[in-house]
Amino acid sequence: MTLLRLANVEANYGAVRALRGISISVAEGAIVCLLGANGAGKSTTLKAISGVVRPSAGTIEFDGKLLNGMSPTHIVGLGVAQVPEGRKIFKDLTVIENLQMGAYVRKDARGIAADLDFVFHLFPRLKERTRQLGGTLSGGEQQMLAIGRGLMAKPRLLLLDEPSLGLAPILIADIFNALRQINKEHGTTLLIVEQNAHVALKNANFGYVLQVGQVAVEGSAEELRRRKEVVESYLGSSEQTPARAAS
Amino acid sequence: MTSHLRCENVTVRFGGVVACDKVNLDVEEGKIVGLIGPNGAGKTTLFNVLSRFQPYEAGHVYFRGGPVDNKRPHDMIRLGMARTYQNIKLFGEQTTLANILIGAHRLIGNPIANMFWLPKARQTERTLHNRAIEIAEMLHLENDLDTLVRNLPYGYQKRVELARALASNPEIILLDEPVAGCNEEETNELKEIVRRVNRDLGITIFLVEHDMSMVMTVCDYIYVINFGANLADGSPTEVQKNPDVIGAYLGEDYHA
Amino acid sequence: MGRKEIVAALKTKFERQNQVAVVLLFVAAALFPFMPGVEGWMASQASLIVIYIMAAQGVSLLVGYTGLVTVGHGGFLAIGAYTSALLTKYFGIDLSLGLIAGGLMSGLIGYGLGLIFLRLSGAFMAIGTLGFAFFIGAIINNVPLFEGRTGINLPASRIFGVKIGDFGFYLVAVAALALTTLLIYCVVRSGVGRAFMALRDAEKAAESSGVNRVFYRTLAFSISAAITGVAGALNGHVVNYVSSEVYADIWYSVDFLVAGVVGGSALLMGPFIGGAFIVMVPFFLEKLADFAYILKGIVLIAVLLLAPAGVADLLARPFRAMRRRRLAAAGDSLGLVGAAAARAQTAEGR
Amino acid sequence: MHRKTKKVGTASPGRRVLLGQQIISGLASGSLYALTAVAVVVVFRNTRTINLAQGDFAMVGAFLAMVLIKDMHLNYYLALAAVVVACILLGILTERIVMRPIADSDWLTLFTATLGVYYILHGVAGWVWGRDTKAFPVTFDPTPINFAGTIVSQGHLINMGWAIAIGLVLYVFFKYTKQGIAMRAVTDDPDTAQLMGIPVRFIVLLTWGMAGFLAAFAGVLLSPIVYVSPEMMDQVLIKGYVAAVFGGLYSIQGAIIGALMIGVAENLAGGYLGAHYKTATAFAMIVLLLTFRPQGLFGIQKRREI
Repeated sequence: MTLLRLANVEANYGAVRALRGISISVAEGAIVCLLGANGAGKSTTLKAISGVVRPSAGTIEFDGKLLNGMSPTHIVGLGVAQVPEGRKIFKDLTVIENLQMGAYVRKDARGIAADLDFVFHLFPRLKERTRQLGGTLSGGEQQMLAIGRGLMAKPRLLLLDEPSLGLAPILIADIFNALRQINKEHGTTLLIVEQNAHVALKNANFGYVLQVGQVAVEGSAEELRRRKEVVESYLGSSEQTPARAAS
Repeated sequence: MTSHLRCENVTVRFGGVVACDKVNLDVEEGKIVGLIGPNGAGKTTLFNVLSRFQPYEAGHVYFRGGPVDNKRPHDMIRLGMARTYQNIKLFGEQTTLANILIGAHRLIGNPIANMFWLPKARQTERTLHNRAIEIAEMLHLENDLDTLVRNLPYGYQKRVELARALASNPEIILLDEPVAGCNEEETNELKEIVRRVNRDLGITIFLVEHDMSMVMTVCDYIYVINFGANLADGSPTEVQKNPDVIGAYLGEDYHA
Repeated sequence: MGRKEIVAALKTKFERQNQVAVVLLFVAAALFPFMPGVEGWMASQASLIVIYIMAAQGVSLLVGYTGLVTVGHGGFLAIGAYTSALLTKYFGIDLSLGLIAGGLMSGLIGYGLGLIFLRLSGAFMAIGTLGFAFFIGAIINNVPLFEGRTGINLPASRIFGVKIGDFGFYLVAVAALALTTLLIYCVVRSGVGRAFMALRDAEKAAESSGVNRVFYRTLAFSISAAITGVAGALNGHVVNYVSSEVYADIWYSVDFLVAGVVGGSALLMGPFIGGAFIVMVPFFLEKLADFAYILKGIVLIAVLLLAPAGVADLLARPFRAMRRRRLAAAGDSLGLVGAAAARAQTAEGR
Repeated sequence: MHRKTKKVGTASPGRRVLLGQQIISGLASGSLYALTAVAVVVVFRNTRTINLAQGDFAMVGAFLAMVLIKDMHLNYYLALAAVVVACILLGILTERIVMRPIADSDWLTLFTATLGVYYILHGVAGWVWGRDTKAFPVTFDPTPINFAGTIVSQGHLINMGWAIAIGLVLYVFFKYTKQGIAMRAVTDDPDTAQLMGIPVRFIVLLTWGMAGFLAAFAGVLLSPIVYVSPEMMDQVLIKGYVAAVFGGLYSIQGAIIGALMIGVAENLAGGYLGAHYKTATAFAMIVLLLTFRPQGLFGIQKRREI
């Protein structure tokens, strides 16, 4: 069953036309990744889903409901949470307060307590630091906190924007292990934006490669790992290599 | 083969995070040199180091062999270095012409004389004006000279930024992601302009760019950094084939 | 003739029209005392408007063109007033010298304040300048030289040795305003003005274009303070009396800012409209001071909501649209792409 | 033109001043400045607005209290409660009617808009209640208490008690309630707060409500000291700004410490240098502070570009 469907979504980001007709769909329970070089429109896609960027054309449907024009608060309430790029931890809030803010839209105290336990079970290091200020955590811990904060909204769909950004390879593996665990144990659907195509494709079921605001390639993770367009979308096509370089 | 802009073991720290770790690079005079690296690799930080916005705790920057560690941003333009910005920093409420003229600021002479429109200052103003128009023509902006910059399409704004940099009569221009956010057509146009600036005006160009088609087609030489440190350098073909570079971009041991 | 030349010719023509309009305004202002039925007190009241316009010009140069905020120009008004007053009292100097001295002293202190507050921006700058105005107020209240609330009585003004009355004074004030207007016109059109606006719109880009932030910020502060200082010197002589009762009042500072914002601080005509507004509102509502307050507040908020660039901008819109149409027509007549012409939202008329 | 406010804090008896007494009455004035300073900080850090109308929220509150107590003979605490509600409404209305439509404007626009509100409230108060200064009914026993040799006015003690109580309420609100934490989250990063589903607009409304809440107490508690007039809060407001800058316009604790320091410093200056220097002290402090530590005294870095 399709949980999220974007059809021909266009959006502007300041003066830039960031999305030029994106169509993707995410099946319930899947891990889907959006790949592509910087500026391809990956982050804008997530922002459009969360309602922070208003699409200028196209439709975004979640669980059969149209998200276009809904407030971010409403969208989070429906069960779409986001872990933003660069973690964006509330630096002056403690770890526990950060997690509470993730659950802002919820009212079920018991469910919140249960999810808090799950987050601490997933990331025991956060439990040791509940009273510490978010800004004093290390990069890896901040990423864990950001994911935990996203989970506290009890999302059916969790959007992750570059969870591996700036992390050492060993930490990246930890983070993705946790993400797989979330997917398996909670049944949370994941839509992950990644620059690190290798890690993303190793963990995802399906992937889309964006290029200048459009879907350039799509396919199962295994298939994408074999396609050379993926490499080219990052490093440019070698056919284009100019004669000038020799001069 | 002379070095135009060089940095040696530059290290920058933000709190506990090392943004640049003993980075070395050398921009050769008259060439187009590129700097690439994955997101968060420290490219913009390094760029800010070179244009002297960013202090660094170790290392040196040399301009034509002379140290410029103690220069301030507005000094660099007097040495002949101009730059552009990743997220366009134009004077949006002013016209294209005014924006280009600001680029020529270092040529206005005595500001007090200029302020009172003394005869010599008027002469200078006229010269600057004419030159600004010439630059606009070269970048195909001549029909938008009196348009407010914020009303211009994105690709035009990028060109105004370049025009502003050119107005200072620079010897080297630092371009921070000149085609970010541009469509294919705009990208191709800018590629051509960058080549022309380099070839016809003999201006050295150092650029940071994510768009690989741009980097690979216009650059003579490329530096790659990752996690704030040098990863590789070489000609575009060399860099493209370098397994370390592929790994840095697509993940460790990515087998294409 | 290509489009470029046509557009340039049109722009020169528009500019001339602008200049002619401003000159006519000043001629009309100079003829005011010679109109039948005009009495001395009217000239004094008109002088007051001129003084407010000038002070608002000082504030607007800083706020509108440089992007720095000041809520402390009442301090410069006081510095100008007391400098000229003390020189007149103890050395009997001519009004012309008094105005120059007031401007210079104010400019000098403005330079110092600009240096002190170099690192401040926005809210911090506002609070700092407010503190400055209070500080000046405390000094003129407490240092015996300034004679506090008792105040200093001044002899009747003399210009070039000739004693002048209300009418003469008014003409001197108009002449001084013409000079400050010319100064601002020159400054904002020059490379220096471009540097000011560049710092306002994108500080970093301005710096990397070679604009020395320290130099131009302090320069802007000095010119702005000097203009308000001249206004202060005039303000002392218009009633031939200065006292801390008047000059320690920080609400002057706020009034000048309001004048700039209401009129439109980035337009040459802005302070004229704003300054007149600030003087005229309490004048017409003298018996209803509280309504004057309410009216000021409502107008201020209405301007911010409806015409954020000020009333002068609102009034200039139809003219600008007309010019744009003519420029576009000039482009079309040469078969130029319509898009470029349609975008040609020009910024003349400043 | 229009500023005849009595200086805050009681005058010292003669030349023989007791240091302890000066300090305590300074702390008492300071704790009332703190109410304004905290409101200035809270509004600024969530909306980038320097609220010039903060003092007038309090002034309107003081007039209302006076009417309720003197003319309608309402119980002091009931009157206080009514004033609190009225001032909160005033804050909320200001946000909804004036500030929200221009919320995305530049800093100066927001600042001058609150100036407009200032003018309107000033005018309305003068029109309804008159320009002259009015006495406020004193609700406590005016005889001072001898406290281990230091003579302390009961009014001072009561005011300090109130200030401490309000401080505790704020502490609990910011530390333990969901909306309080959300308010801090919005301060920290409004964009991310929005992404978490926190309704930023509502939080901003709440912020202005809090400004009203603090103003109500500032107005009612200051009234017996400065008396009631449309200009009663002008000086206090400016000291509130100065105190807020001590915390870099960001830190509540910094603002409170700043307010207490100003209260004590100006009282000492008034006692030892002469009453004239009392007001000048705060401004000398601000110019010095901004010259040497523009980011505030307590090492708080500026978070947002302003």
